[in-house]
Amino acid sequence: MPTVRLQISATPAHVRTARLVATAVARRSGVADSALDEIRLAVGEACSRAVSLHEEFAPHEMITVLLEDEGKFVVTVRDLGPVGTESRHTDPLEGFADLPGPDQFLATYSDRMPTGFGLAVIGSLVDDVEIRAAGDGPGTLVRMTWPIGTALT
Amino acid sequence: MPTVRLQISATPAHVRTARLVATAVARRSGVADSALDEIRLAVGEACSRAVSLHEEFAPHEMITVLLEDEGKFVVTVRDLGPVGTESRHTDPLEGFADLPGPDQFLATYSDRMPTGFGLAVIGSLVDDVEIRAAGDGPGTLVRMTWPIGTALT
Amino acid sequence: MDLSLSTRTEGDRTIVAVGGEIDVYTAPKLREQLIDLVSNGSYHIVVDLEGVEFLDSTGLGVLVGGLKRVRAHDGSLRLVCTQERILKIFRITGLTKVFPIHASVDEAVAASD
Amino acid sequence: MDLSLSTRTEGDRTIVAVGGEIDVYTAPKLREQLIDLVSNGSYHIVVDLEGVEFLDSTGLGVLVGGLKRVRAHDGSLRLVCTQERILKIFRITGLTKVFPIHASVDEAVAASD
Ligand SMILES: Nc1ncnc2c1ncn2[C@@H]1O[C@H](COP(=O)(O)OP(=O)(O)O)[C@@H](O)[C@H]1O
Ligand SMILES: Nc1ncnc2c1ncn2[C@@H]1O[C@H](COP(=O)(O)OP(=O)(O)O)[C@@H](O)[C@H]1O
Repeated sequence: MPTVRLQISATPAHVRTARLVATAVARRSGVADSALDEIRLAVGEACSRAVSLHEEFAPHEMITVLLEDEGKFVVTVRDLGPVGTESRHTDPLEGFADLPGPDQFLATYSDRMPTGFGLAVIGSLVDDVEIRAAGDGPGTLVRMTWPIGTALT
Repeated sequence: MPTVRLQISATPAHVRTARLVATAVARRSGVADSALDEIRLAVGEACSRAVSLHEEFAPHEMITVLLEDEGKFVVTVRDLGPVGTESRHTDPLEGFADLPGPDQFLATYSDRMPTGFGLAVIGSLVDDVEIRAAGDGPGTLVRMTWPIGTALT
Repeated sequence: MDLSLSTRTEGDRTIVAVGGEIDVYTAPKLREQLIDLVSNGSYHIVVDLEGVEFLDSTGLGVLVGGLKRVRAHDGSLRLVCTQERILKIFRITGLTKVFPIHASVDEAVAASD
Repeated sequence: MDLSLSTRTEGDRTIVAVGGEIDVYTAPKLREQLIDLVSNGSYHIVVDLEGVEFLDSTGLGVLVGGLKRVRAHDGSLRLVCTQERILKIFRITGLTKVFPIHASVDEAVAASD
Protein backbone atom coordinates (compact mmCIF):
# COMPACT_ATOMS: atom_id res chain seq x y z
CA MET A 1 0.00 0.00 0.00
CA PRO A 2 2.67 2.48 -1.04
CA THR A 3 2.30 6.18 -0.90
CA VAL A 4 -0.07 8.91 0.19
CA ARG A 5 0.68 12.56 -0.36
CA LEU A 6 -1.57 14.92 1.58
CA GLN A 7 -1.51 18.65 1.13
CA ILE A 8 -3.41 20.87 3.51
CA SER A 9 -4.00 24.58 3.56
CA ALA A 10 -2.35 26.20 6.56
CA THR A 11 -5.20 26.11 9.02
CA PRO A 12 -5.47 24.48 12.44
CA ALA A 13 -8.49 22.37 11.45
CA HIS A 14 -6.41 20.50 8.90
CA VAL A 15 -3.83 19.46 11.46
CA ARG A 16 -6.60 17.07 12.45
CA THR A 17 -7.00 15.91 8.87
CA ALA A 18 -3.28 15.11 8.82
CA ARG A 19 -3.42 13.24 12.14
CA LEU A 20 -6.43 11.25 10.95
CA VAL A 21 -4.82 10.24 7.66
CA ALA A 22 -1.41 9.42 9.13
CA THR A 23 -2.92 7.27 11.86
CA ALA A 24 -5.33 5.45 9.54
CA VAL A 25 -2.64 4.71 6.96
CA ALA A 26 -0.16 3.66 9.66
CA ARG A 27 -2.68 1.22 11.11
CA ARG A 28 -3.40 -0.34 7.72
CA SER A 29 0.30 -0.47 6.89
CA GLY A 30 0.83 -2.76 9.84
CA VAL A 31 2.48 -0.38 12.30
CA ALA A 32 2.12 -1.75 15.84
CA ASP A 33 -0.99 -0.46 17.63
CA SER A 34 1.22 0.75 20.45
CA ALA A 35 2.92 3.21 18.07
CA LEU A 36 -0.28 4.79 16.80
CA ASP A 37 -0.66 7.29 19.67
CA GLU A 38 2.93 8.32 19.14
CA ILE A 39 2.35 8.83 15.41
CA ARG A 40 -0.81 10.84 16.09
CA LEU A 41 1.03 13.15 18.48
CA ALA A 42 4.23 13.49 16.45
CA VAL A 43 2.42 14.20 13.18
CA GLY A 44 0.20 16.67 15.01
CA GLU A 45 3.23 18.49 16.44
CA ALA A 46 4.99 18.62 13.07
CA CYS A 47 1.88 19.95 11.34
CA SER A 48 1.05 22.46 14.09
CA ARG A 49 4.58 23.83 13.76
CA ALA A 50 4.14 24.04 9.98
CA VAL A 51 0.77 25.78 10.32
CA SER A 52 2.18 28.47 12.63
CA LEU A 53 5.07 29.09 10.25
CA HIS A 54 2.72 29.32 7.27
CA GLU A 55 0.26 31.58 9.07
CA GLU A 56 3.13 34.00 9.50
CA PHE A 57 5.17 33.54 6.34
CA ALA A 58 3.23 31.64 3.68
CA PRO A 59 -0.49 31.75 4.45
CA HIS A 60 -1.59 30.80 0.95
CA GLU A 61 0.78 27.89 0.44
CA MET A 62 -0.04 24.32 1.30
CA ILE A 63 1.78 22.11 3.76
CA THR A 64 2.75 18.67 2.47
CA VAL A 65 2.59 15.43 4.41
CA LEU A 66 4.08 12.43 2.65
CA LEU A 67 3.35 8.92 3.92
CA GLU A 68 5.40 5.98 2.68
CA ASP A 69 5.20 2.41 3.84
CA GLU A 70 7.70 0.34 1.95
CA GLY A 71 9.39 -1.63 4.69
CA LYS A 72 9.12 1.18 7.21
CA PHE A 73 6.42 3.73 7.86
CA VAL A 74 7.86 7.15 7.03
CA VAL A 75 6.07 10.47 7.53
CA THR A 76 7.64 13.60 6.07
CA VAL A 77 6.11 16.98 6.87
CA ARG A 78 7.27 19.83 4.68
CA ASP A 79 6.54 23.48 5.32
CA LEU A 80 7.39 26.40 3.06
CA GLY A 81 8.41 28.78 5.81
CA PRO A 82 11.86 30.27 6.25
CA VAL A 83 14.39 27.77 7.52
CA GLY A 84 16.03 28.17 10.86
CA THR A 85 13.21 29.86 12.79
CA GLU A 86 14.08 27.52 15.60
CA SER A 87 17.52 28.12 16.98
CA ARG A 88 19.88 25.44 15.76
CA HIS A 89 20.35 24.88 19.46
CA THR A 90 16.95 23.30 19.65
CA ASP A 91 18.23 20.02 18.39
CA PRO A 92 15.19 17.81 18.84
CA LEU A 93 17.44 14.88 19.56
CA GLU A 94 18.54 16.80 22.62
CA GLY A 95 14.93 16.92 23.77
CA PHE A 96 14.25 19.80 26.08
CA ALA A 97 17.78 20.28 27.34
CA ASP A 98 18.34 23.37 25.18
CA LEU A 99 14.94 24.96 25.74
CA PRO A 100 14.11 27.43 28.48
CA GLY A 101 13.14 25.38 31.54
CA PRO A 102 9.67 25.50 33.09
CA ASP A 103 10.57 28.32 35.48
CA GLN A 104 11.91 30.43 32.66
CA PHE A 105 8.99 29.93 30.34
CA LEU A 106 6.53 30.44 33.16
CA ALA A 107 8.23 33.81 33.62
CA THR A 108 8.59 34.62 29.92
CA TYR A 109 5.97 33.04 27.75
CA SER A 110 2.26 33.27 27.80
CA ASP A 111 -0.18 30.73 26.40
CA ARG A 112 2.27 29.17 24.05
CA MET A 113 5.30 27.05 24.52
CA PRO A 114 8.69 28.36 23.44
CA THR A 115 9.72 28.06 19.79
CA GLY A 116 11.24 24.64 19.24
CA PHE A 117 9.04 22.99 21.84
CA GLY A 118 7.04 21.03 19.25
CA LEU A 119 10.23 19.71 17.65
CA ALA A 120 11.56 18.80 21.08
CA VAL A 121 8.40 16.79 21.75
CA ILE A 122 8.93 14.98 18.47
CA GLY A 123 12.59 14.36 19.31
CA SER A 124 11.74 12.92 22.71
CA LEU A 125 8.93 10.80 21.36
CA VAL A 126 10.21 9.33 18.12
CA ASP A 127 13.36 7.21 17.89
CA ASP A 128 14.10 7.97 14.27
CA VAL A 129 13.73 11.66 13.31
CA GLU A 130 15.57 13.82 10.84
CA ILE A 131 15.10 17.57 10.45
CA ARG A 132 16.70 19.48 7.62
CA ALA A 133 16.27 22.31 5.17
CA ALA A 134 14.35 21.07 2.14
CA GLY A 135 17.13 22.38 -0.09
CA ASP A 136 15.10 22.49 -3.30
CA GLY A 137 13.35 25.68 -2.20
CA PRO A 138 12.22 27.22 1.07
CA GLY A 139 11.07 25.15 3.97
CA THR A 140 12.10 22.46 6.39
CA LEU A 141 11.52 18.72 6.24
CA VAL A 142 10.60 16.81 9.39
CA ARG A 143 11.03 13.13 8.60
CA MET A 144 9.92 10.52 11.12
CA THR A 145 10.27 6.77 10.72
CA TRP A 146 8.55 3.91 12.52
CA PRO A 147 8.98 0.18 12.07
CA ILE A 148 6.24 -1.86 10.44
CA GLY A 149 5.21 -5.03 12.22
CA THR A 150 7.85 -6.28 14.64
CA ALA A 151 10.38 -7.99 12.38
CA LEU A 152 11.79 -4.69 11.21
CA THR A 153 12.37 -3.00 14.55
CA MET B 1 -11.07 25.49 6.24
CA PRO B 2 -10.15 25.74 2.58
CA THR B 3 -8.42 23.06 0.65
CA VAL B 4 -7.11 19.53 0.95
CA ARG B 5 -5.28 17.81 -1.85
CA LEU B 6 -4.87 14.08 -1.42
CA GLN B 7 -2.81 11.94 -3.72
CA ILE B 8 -2.96 8.18 -3.45
CA SER B 9 -1.06 5.47 -5.21
CA ALA B 10 -3.34 3.37 -7.37
CA THR B 11 -4.22 0.63 -4.95
CA PRO B 12 -7.60 -0.52 -3.59
CA ALA B 13 -6.60 0.10 0.04
CA HIS B 14 -6.24 3.81 -0.60
CA VAL B 15 -9.76 4.12 -1.92
CA ARG B 16 -10.56 3.80 1.77
CA THR B 17 -8.09 6.53 2.63
CA ALA B 18 -9.87 8.80 0.15
CA ARG B 19 -13.31 7.95 1.53
CA LEU B 20 -12.13 8.60 5.07
CA VAL B 21 -10.59 11.96 4.27
CA ALA B 22 -13.48 13.18 2.11
CA THR B 23 -16.05 12.24 4.72
CA ALA B 24 -14.11 13.73 7.64
CA VAL B 25 -13.44 17.00 5.83
CA ALA B 26 -17.05 17.20 4.60
CA ARG B 27 -18.34 16.75 8.14
CA ARG B 28 -16.07 19.47 9.50
CA SER B 29 -16.91 21.77 6.60
CA GLY B 30 -20.54 21.73 7.68
CA VAL B 31 -22.04 19.43 5.05
CA ALA B 32 -25.35 18.02 6.33
CA ASP B 33 -24.97 14.69 8.11
CA SER B 34 -27.53 13.20 5.74
CA ALA B 35 -25.17 13.84 2.79
CA LEU B 36 -22.16 12.08 4.33
CA ASP B 37 -23.16 8.56 3.26
CA GLU B 38 -23.67 9.87 -0.25
CA ILE B 39 -20.24 11.51 -0.26
CA ARG B 40 -18.61 8.34 1.07
CA LEU B 41 -20.18 6.23 -1.68
CA ALA B 42 -19.66 8.73 -4.51
CA VAL B 43 -16.01 9.39 -3.65
CA GLY B 44 -15.47 5.65 -3.29
CA GLU B 45 -16.95 5.00 -6.74
CA ALA B 46 -14.90 7.76 -8.36
CA CYS B 47 -11.68 6.50 -6.76
CA SER B 48 -12.40 2.82 -7.49
CA ARG B 49 -12.90 3.76 -11.13
CA ALA B 50 -9.61 5.69 -11.09
CA VAL B 51 -7.74 2.81 -9.44
CA SER B 52 -8.91 0.31 -12.08
CA LEU B 53 -7.86 2.68 -14.86
CA HIS B 54 -4.46 3.25 -13.26
CA GLU B 55 -3.90 -0.46 -12.58
CA GLU B 56 -4.24 -0.98 -16.31
CA PHE B 57 -2.74 2.18 -17.80
CA ALA B 58 -0.73 4.13 -15.23
CA PRO B 59 0.16 1.88 -12.30
CA HIS B 60 2.95 4.10 -11.00
CA GLU B 61 1.08 7.40 -11.16
CA MET B 62 -0.92 8.81 -8.29
CA ILE B 63 -4.62 9.62 -8.32
CA THR B 64 -5.54 13.08 -7.07
CA VAL B 65 -8.52 13.95 -4.90
CA LEU B 66 -9.07 17.66 -4.38
CA LEU B 67 -11.42 18.84 -1.62
CA GLU B 68 -12.61 22.45 -1.53
CA ASP B 69 -15.10 23.97 0.83
CA GLU B 70 -15.51 27.62 0.00
CA GLY B 71 -19.28 28.04 -0.05
CA LYS B 72 -19.88 24.55 -1.39
CA PHE B 73 -18.17 21.26 -0.77
CA VAL B 74 -16.49 20.19 -4.00
CA VAL B 75 -14.65 16.91 -4.57
CA THR B 76 -12.66 16.46 -7.76
CA VAL B 77 -11.15 13.08 -8.54
CA ARG B 78 -8.54 13.07 -11.27
CA ASP B 79 -7.10 9.99 -12.84
CA LEU B 80 -4.28 9.85 -15.40
CA GLY B 81 -5.79 7.09 -17.51
CA PRO B 82 -6.77 7.47 -21.16
CA VAL B 83 -9.95 9.51 -21.59
CA GLY B 84 -13.05 7.95 -23.02
CA THR B 85 -12.68 4.41 -21.70
CA GLU B 86 -16.35 4.61 -20.86
CA SER B 87 -18.51 4.95 -23.92
CA ARG B 88 -19.69 8.54 -24.22
CA HIS B 89 -23.08 6.87 -24.12
CA THR B 90 -22.64 6.25 -20.43
CA ASP B 91 -23.67 9.74 -19.54
CA PRO B 92 -23.85 9.47 -15.77
CA LEU B 93 -26.66 12.00 -15.77
CA GLU B 94 -28.65 9.39 -17.67
CA GLY B 95 -28.11 6.97 -14.81
CA PHE B 96 -28.33 3.38 -15.91
CA ALA B 97 -30.50 3.90 -18.97
CA ASP B 98 -27.56 3.47 -21.34
CA LEU B 99 -25.95 0.54 -19.57
CA PRO B 100 -26.65 -3.09 -20.30
CA GLY B 101 -29.66 -4.09 -18.17
CA PRO B 102 -29.46 -6.70 -15.41
CA ASP B 103 -30.41 -9.58 -17.70
CA GLN B 104 -27.72 -8.62 -20.15
CA PHE B 105 -24.98 -8.22 -17.62
CA LEU B 106 -26.01 -11.39 -15.85
CA ALA B 107 -25.49 -13.09 -19.20
CA THR B 108 -22.32 -11.21 -20.13
CA TYR B 109 -20.27 -10.08 -17.17
CA SER B 110 -18.77 -11.95 -14.34
CA ASP B 111 -17.92 -10.56 -10.94
CA ARG B 112 -17.70 -6.99 -12.05
CA MET B 113 -20.24 -4.49 -13.17
CA PRO B 114 -20.12 -3.15 -16.72
CA THR B 115 -17.74 -0.28 -17.52
CA GLY B 116 -19.46 2.99 -16.70
CA PHE B 117 -21.45 1.47 -13.84
CA GLY B 118 -19.52 3.41 -11.17
CA LEU B 119 -20.08 6.69 -12.98
CA ALA B 120 -23.76 5.83 -13.37
CA VAL B 121 -23.99 5.27 -9.59
CA ILE B 122 -22.43 8.69 -9.06
CA GLY B 123 -24.81 10.26 -11.57
CA SER B 124 -27.86 8.77 -9.89
CA LEU B 125 -26.66 9.66 -6.43
CA VAL B 126 -25.24 13.17 -6.69
CA ASP B 127 -27.27 16.13 -7.95
CA ASP B 128 -24.31 18.17 -9.14
CA VAL B 129 -21.71 16.17 -11.11
CA GLU B 130 -19.47 17.10 -13.97
CA ILE B 131 -17.25 14.68 -15.89
CA ARG B 132 -14.77 15.87 -18.45
CA ALA B 133 -11.33 15.33 -19.92
CA ALA B 134 -8.73 17.09 -17.77
CA GLY B 135 -7.44 18.86 -20.86
CA ASP B 136 -4.05 19.76 -19.45
CA GLY B 137 -2.77 16.22 -19.93
CA PRO B 138 -4.21 12.73 -19.82
CA GLY B 139 -7.02 11.80 -17.53
CA THR B 140 -10.58 12.56 -16.62
CA LEU B 141 -11.96 14.83 -13.92
CA VAL B 142 -15.00 13.74 -11.91
CA ARG B 143 -16.23 16.81 -10.06
CA MET B 144 -19.01 16.48 -7.50
CA THR B 145 -20.55 19.33 -5.54
CA TRP B 146 -22.63 19.32 -2.36
CA PRO B 147 -24.17 22.22 -0.47
CA ILE B 148 -22.73 23.26 2.87
CA GLY B 149 -25.18 23.77 5.69
CA THR B 150 -28.74 24.34 4.47
CA ALA B 151 -28.72 27.97 3.32
CA LEU B 152 -26.89 27.11 0.13
CA THR B 153 -29.02 24.22 -1.10
CA MET C 1 -13.29 -1.35 8.71
CA ASP C 2 -12.30 -4.67 7.32
CA LEU C 3 -14.57 -7.41 6.06
CA SER C 4 -15.71 -10.23 8.31
CA LEU C 5 -17.32 -13.38 6.96
CA SER C 6 -18.97 -16.21 8.85
CA THR C 7 -20.70 -19.15 7.26
CA ARG C 8 -23.21 -21.69 8.59
CA THR C 9 -25.80 -24.03 7.08
CA GLU C 10 -29.50 -24.55 7.74
CA GLY C 11 -30.76 -27.59 5.85
CA ASP C 12 -29.69 -27.11 2.23
CA ARG C 13 -29.20 -23.35 2.70
CA THR C 14 -25.84 -21.78 3.39
CA ILE C 15 -25.88 -18.48 5.22
CA VAL C 16 -22.96 -16.10 4.81
CA ALA C 17 -23.06 -13.31 7.38
CA VAL C 18 -20.98 -10.36 6.19
CA GLY C 19 -19.71 -7.54 8.41
CA GLY C 20 -17.75 -4.37 7.69
CA GLU C 21 -17.12 -2.73 4.35
CA ILE C 22 -17.55 -4.44 0.97
CA ASP C 23 -15.53 -2.38 -1.47
CA VAL C 24 -12.77 -2.66 -4.04
CA TYR C 25 -10.35 -3.63 -1.24
CA THR C 26 -12.39 -6.38 0.42
CA ALA C 27 -14.61 -7.63 -2.41
CA PRO C 28 -12.04 -10.26 -3.53
CA LYS C 29 -12.40 -11.96 -0.14
CA LEU C 30 -16.17 -12.19 -0.51
CA ARG C 31 -15.80 -13.39 -4.11
CA GLU C 32 -13.49 -16.20 -3.01
CA GLN C 33 -15.88 -17.22 -0.28
CA LEU C 34 -18.80 -17.45 -2.74
CA ILE C 35 -16.68 -19.34 -5.29
CA ASP C 36 -15.60 -21.80 -2.59
CA LEU C 37 -19.17 -22.43 -1.49
CA VAL C 38 -20.35 -23.15 -5.02
CA SER C 39 -17.35 -25.39 -5.73
CA ASN C 40 -18.25 -27.33 -2.59
CA GLY C 41 -21.81 -27.83 -3.74
CA SER C 42 -23.66 -25.07 -1.88
CA TYR C 43 -26.09 -23.76 -4.48
CA HIS C 44 -28.62 -22.10 -2.19
CA ILE C 45 -26.93 -19.16 -0.56
CA VAL C 46 -28.27 -16.46 1.75
CA VAL C 47 -25.98 -13.45 2.11
CA ASP C 48 -26.80 -11.61 5.32
CA LEU C 49 -25.86 -7.95 4.84
CA GLU C 50 -27.19 -6.69 8.18
CA GLY C 51 -23.65 -6.23 9.53
CA VAL C 52 -22.45 -4.38 6.45
CA GLU C 53 -21.51 -0.72 6.88
CA PHE C 54 -20.59 0.11 3.34
CA LEU C 55 -21.28 -1.47 -0.04
CA ASP C 56 -20.22 -0.09 -3.42
CA SER C 57 -20.48 -1.18 -7.03
CA THR C 58 -17.49 -3.50 -6.70
CA GLY C 59 -19.38 -5.31 -3.96
CA LEU C 60 -22.48 -5.46 -6.14
CA GLY C 61 -20.34 -6.99 -8.89
CA VAL C 62 -19.32 -9.82 -6.56
CA LEU C 63 -22.92 -10.46 -5.53
CA VAL C 64 -23.97 -10.54 -9.19
CA GLY C 65 -21.10 -12.94 -9.88
CA GLY C 66 -22.32 -15.16 -7.04
CA LEU C 67 -25.83 -15.11 -8.47
CA LYS C 68 -24.55 -16.19 -11.87
CA ARG C 69 -22.63 -19.08 -10.33
CA VAL C 70 -25.51 -20.49 -8.30
CA ARG C 71 -27.91 -20.07 -11.26
CA ALA C 72 -25.57 -22.21 -13.34
CA HIS C 73 -26.52 -24.96 -10.84
CA ASP C 74 -30.20 -24.00 -10.64
CA GLY C 75 -29.46 -22.54 -7.25
CA SER C 76 -30.46 -19.29 -5.56
CA LEU C 77 -28.78 -16.29 -3.96
CA ARG C 78 -30.91 -14.31 -1.53
CA LEU C 79 -29.96 -11.22 0.41
CA VAL C 80 -30.94 -10.12 3.89
CA CYS C 81 -30.95 -6.36 4.31
CA THR C 82 -33.11 -3.84 6.14
CA GLN C 83 -30.58 -0.97 6.33
CA GLU C 84 -31.77 1.95 4.25
CA ARG C 85 -28.27 3.13 3.36
CA ILE C 86 -27.35 -0.27 1.95
CA LEU C 87 -30.71 -0.82 0.23
CA LYS C 88 -30.27 2.48 -1.56
CA ILE C 89 -27.55 1.26 -3.93
CA PHE C 90 -29.67 -1.77 -4.90
CA ARG C 91 -32.56 0.55 -5.59
CA ILE C 92 -30.73 3.16 -7.68
CA THR C 93 -29.01 0.47 -9.75
CA GLY C 94 -32.20 -1.51 -10.37
CA LEU C 95 -30.70 -4.58 -8.68
CA THR C 96 -33.73 -4.92 -6.40
CA LYS C 97 -35.25 -6.59 -9.47
CA VAL C 98 -32.40 -9.07 -9.68
CA PHE C 99 -31.91 -10.09 -6.05
CA PRO C 100 -34.62 -11.31 -3.71
CA ILE C 101 -34.08 -9.12 -0.64
CA HIS C 102 -35.45 -10.31 2.70
CA ALA C 103 -35.98 -8.68 6.07
CA SER C 104 -34.47 -11.55 8.07
CA VAL C 105 -32.38 -14.67 7.64
CA ASP C 106 -35.38 -16.78 8.71
CA GLU C 107 -37.50 -15.26 5.99
CA ALA C 108 -34.76 -15.83 3.42
CA VAL C 109 -34.22 -19.45 4.51
CA ALA C 110 -37.97 -20.13 4.44
CA ALA C 111 -38.41 -18.66 0.94
CA SER C 112 -38.84 -21.22 -1.81
CA ASP C 113 -37.17 -20.82 -5.16
CA MET D 1 -13.41 15.01 18.01
CA ASP D 2 -14.22 18.49 19.18
CA LEU D 3 -13.59 19.98 22.58
CA SER D 4 -16.24 19.92 25.29
CA LEU D 5 -15.97 22.06 28.42
CA SER D 6 -18.14 22.01 31.51
CA THR D 7 -17.55 24.09 34.60
CA ARG D 8 -18.79 23.78 38.18
CA THR D 9 -17.65 25.00 41.59
CA GLU D 10 -16.97 23.25 44.88
CA GLY D 11 -16.34 25.78 47.64
CA ASP D 12 -13.68 28.16 46.34
CA ARG D 13 -12.52 25.65 43.70
CA THR D 14 -13.66 25.75 40.11
CA ILE D 15 -13.59 22.48 38.23
CA VAL D 16 -13.31 22.52 34.45
CA ALA D 17 -14.03 19.11 32.94
CA VAL D 18 -12.54 18.86 29.47
CA GLY D 19 -13.51 16.27 26.86
CA GLY D 20 -12.28 15.53 23.34
CA GLU D 21 -9.09 16.77 21.72
CA ILE D 22 -7.01 19.72 22.94
CA ASP D 23 -4.92 20.78 19.98
CA VAL D 24 -4.07 23.79 17.84
CA TYR D 25 -7.69 23.84 16.62
CA THR D 26 -9.48 23.71 19.96
CA ALA D 27 -6.92 25.20 22.37
CA PRO D 28 -8.24 28.77 21.86
CA LYS D 29 -11.59 27.67 23.31
CA LEU D 30 -9.92 26.32 26.45
CA ARG D 31 -7.73 29.42 26.72
CA GLU D 32 -10.82 31.67 26.62
CA GLN D 33 -12.52 29.59 29.28
CA LEU D 34 -9.52 29.88 31.62
CA ILE D 35 -9.19 33.62 30.97
CA ASP D 36 -12.90 34.10 31.70
CA LEU D 37 -12.66 32.20 34.96
CA VAL D 38 -9.71 34.23 36.19
CA SER D 39 -11.35 37.52 35.13
CA ASN D 40 -14.39 36.47 37.14
CA GLY D 41 -12.30 35.86 40.24
CA SER D 42 -11.80 32.07 40.12
CA TYR D 43 -8.19 31.66 41.16
CA HIS D 44 -8.26 28.02 42.26
CA ILE D 45 -8.87 25.91 39.21
CA VAL D 46 -8.95 22.15 38.75
CA VAL D 47 -8.75 21.02 35.13
CA ASP D 48 -10.14 17.52 34.81
CA LEU D 49 -8.44 15.85 31.84
CA GLU D 50 -10.03 12.42 32.29
CA GLY D 51 -12.27 12.92 29.24
CA VAL D 52 -9.43 14.12 27.03
CA GLU D 53 -8.48 11.91 24.11
CA PHE D 54 -5.61 13.92 22.74
CA LEU D 55 -3.38 16.68 24.08
CA ASP D 56 -0.48 18.30 22.27
CA SER D 57 2.02 21.06 22.97
CA THR D 58 -0.47 23.77 21.99
CA GLY D 59 -2.77 22.43 24.70
CA LEU D 60 0.14 22.40 27.16
CA GLY D 61 0.79 26.04 26.29
CA VAL D 62 -2.76 26.95 27.26
CA LEU D 63 -2.47 25.09 30.56
CA VAL D 64 0.82 26.87 31.30
CA GLY D 65 -0.86 30.17 30.42
CA GLY D 66 -3.67 29.35 32.87
CA LEU D 67 -1.13 28.54 35.55
CA LYS D 68 0.59 31.89 35.03
CA ARG D 69 -2.72 33.73 35.34
CA VAL D 70 -3.85 32.08 38.56
CA ARG D 71 -0.38 32.49 40.08
CA ALA D 72 -0.62 36.22 39.45
CA HIS D 73 -3.48 36.08 41.97
CA ASP D 74 -1.77 33.64 44.31
CA GLY D 75 -4.10 30.96 43.00
CA SER D 76 -3.58 27.38 41.88
CA LEU D 77 -4.12 25.23 38.82
CA ARG D 78 -4.31 21.50 39.42
CA LEU D 79 -4.81 18.75 36.89
CA VAL D 80 -6.70 15.49 37.15
CA CYS D 81 -5.31 12.79 34.92
CA THR D 82 -4.77 9.05 35.16
CA GLN D 83 -4.60 8.21 31.46
CA GLU D 84 -1.14 7.01 30.54
CA ARG D 85 -1.25 8.40 26.99
CA ILE D 86 -2.04 11.90 28.27
CA LEU D 87 0.38 11.73 31.21
CA LYS D 88 3.15 10.85 28.77
CA ILE D 89 3.43 14.34 27.25
CA PHE D 90 3.64 15.92 30.72
CA ARG D 91 6.37 13.49 31.58
CA ILE D 92 8.53 13.91 28.48
CA THR D 93 8.29 17.69 28.65
CA GLY D 94 9.11 17.87 32.37
CA LEU D 95 5.78 19.55 33.09
CA THR D 96 4.98 17.00 35.79
CA LYS D 97 7.25 19.23 37.88
CA VAL D 98 5.17 22.29 37.11
CA PHE D 99 1.62 21.01 37.49
CA PRO D 100 0.25 19.14 40.47
CA ILE D 101 -1.40 16.11 38.86
CA HIS D 102 -4.08 14.24 40.82
CA ALA D 103 -5.81 10.91 40.40
CA SER D 104 -9.32 12.28 41.02
CA VAL D 105 -11.23 15.54 41.22
CA ASP D 106 -11.89 14.89 44.91
CA GLU D 107 -8.18 14.55 45.59
CA ALA D 108 -7.44 17.75 43.65
CA VAL D 109 -10.18 19.70 45.44
CA ALA D 110 -8.99 18.47 48.84
CA ALA D 111 -5.35 19.40 48.13
CA SER D 112 -4.17 22.50 49.94
CA ASP D 113 -1.99 25.05 48.22
N1 LIG E 1 17.86 20.48 15.04
C1 LIG E 1 17.13 21.35 14.36
N2 LIG E 1 16.22 22.10 14.96
C2 LIG E 1 15.48 22.94 14.27
N3 LIG E 1 15.60 23.13 12.97
C3 LIG E 1 16.49 22.42 12.33
C4 LIG E 1 17.30 21.47 12.98
N4 LIG E 1 18.09 20.90 12.08
C5 LIG E 1 17.80 21.47 10.91
N5 LIG E 1 16.83 22.37 11.06
C6 LIG E 1 16.25 23.15 9.99
O1 LIG E 1 16.95 23.00 8.80
C7 LIG E 1 17.66 24.18 8.47
C8 LIG E 1 19.02 23.86 7.93
O2 LIG E 1 19.38 22.61 8.39
P1 LIG E 1 20.74 21.91 8.00
O3 LIG E 1 20.75 21.65 6.52
O4 LIG E 1 20.98 20.77 8.93
O5 LIG E 1 21.67 23.16 8.40
P2 LIG E 1 23.13 23.53 8.02
O6 LIG E 1 23.22 23.37 6.51
O7 LIG E 1 23.14 24.95 8.51
O8 LIG E 1 23.97 22.59 8.84
C9 LIG E 1 17.65 24.94 9.75
O9 LIG E 1 17.82 26.30 9.52
C10 LIG E 1 16.31 24.57 10.30
O10 LIG E 1 15.24 25.18 9.65
N1 LIG F 1 -20.64 11.21 -19.66
C1 LIG F 1 -19.42 10.75 -19.62
N2 LIG F 1 -19.19 9.47 -19.32
C2 LIG F 1 -17.95 9.01 -19.28
N3 LIG F 1 -16.85 9.73 -19.53
C3 LIG F 1 -17.03 11.00 -19.84
C4 LIG F 1 -18.31 11.58 -19.89
N4 LIG F 1 -18.17 12.87 -20.20
C5 LIG F 1 -16.88 13.08 -20.37
N5 LIG F 1 -16.18 11.96 -20.13
C6 LIG F 1 -14.75 11.83 -20.16
O1 LIG F 1 -14.16 12.98 -20.68
C7 LIG F 1 -13.62 12.73 -21.96
C8 LIG F 1 -13.88 13.93 -22.85
O2 LIG F 1 -15.00 14.59 -22.39
P1 LIG F 1 -15.54 15.89 -23.08
O3 LIG F 1 -14.51 16.96 -22.98
O4 LIG F 1 -16.91 16.18 -22.55
O5 LIG F 1 -15.61 15.26 -24.52
P2 LIG F 1 -15.73 15.92 -25.95
O6 LIG F 1 -14.66 17.00 -26.00
O7 LIG F 1 -15.45 14.70 -26.82
O8 LIG F 1 -17.15 16.40 -26.02
C9 LIG F 1 -14.29 11.48 -22.36
O9 LIG F 1 -13.55 10.81 -23.33
C10 LIG F 1 -14.36 10.75 -21.06
O10 LIG F 1 -13.14 10.29 -20.60
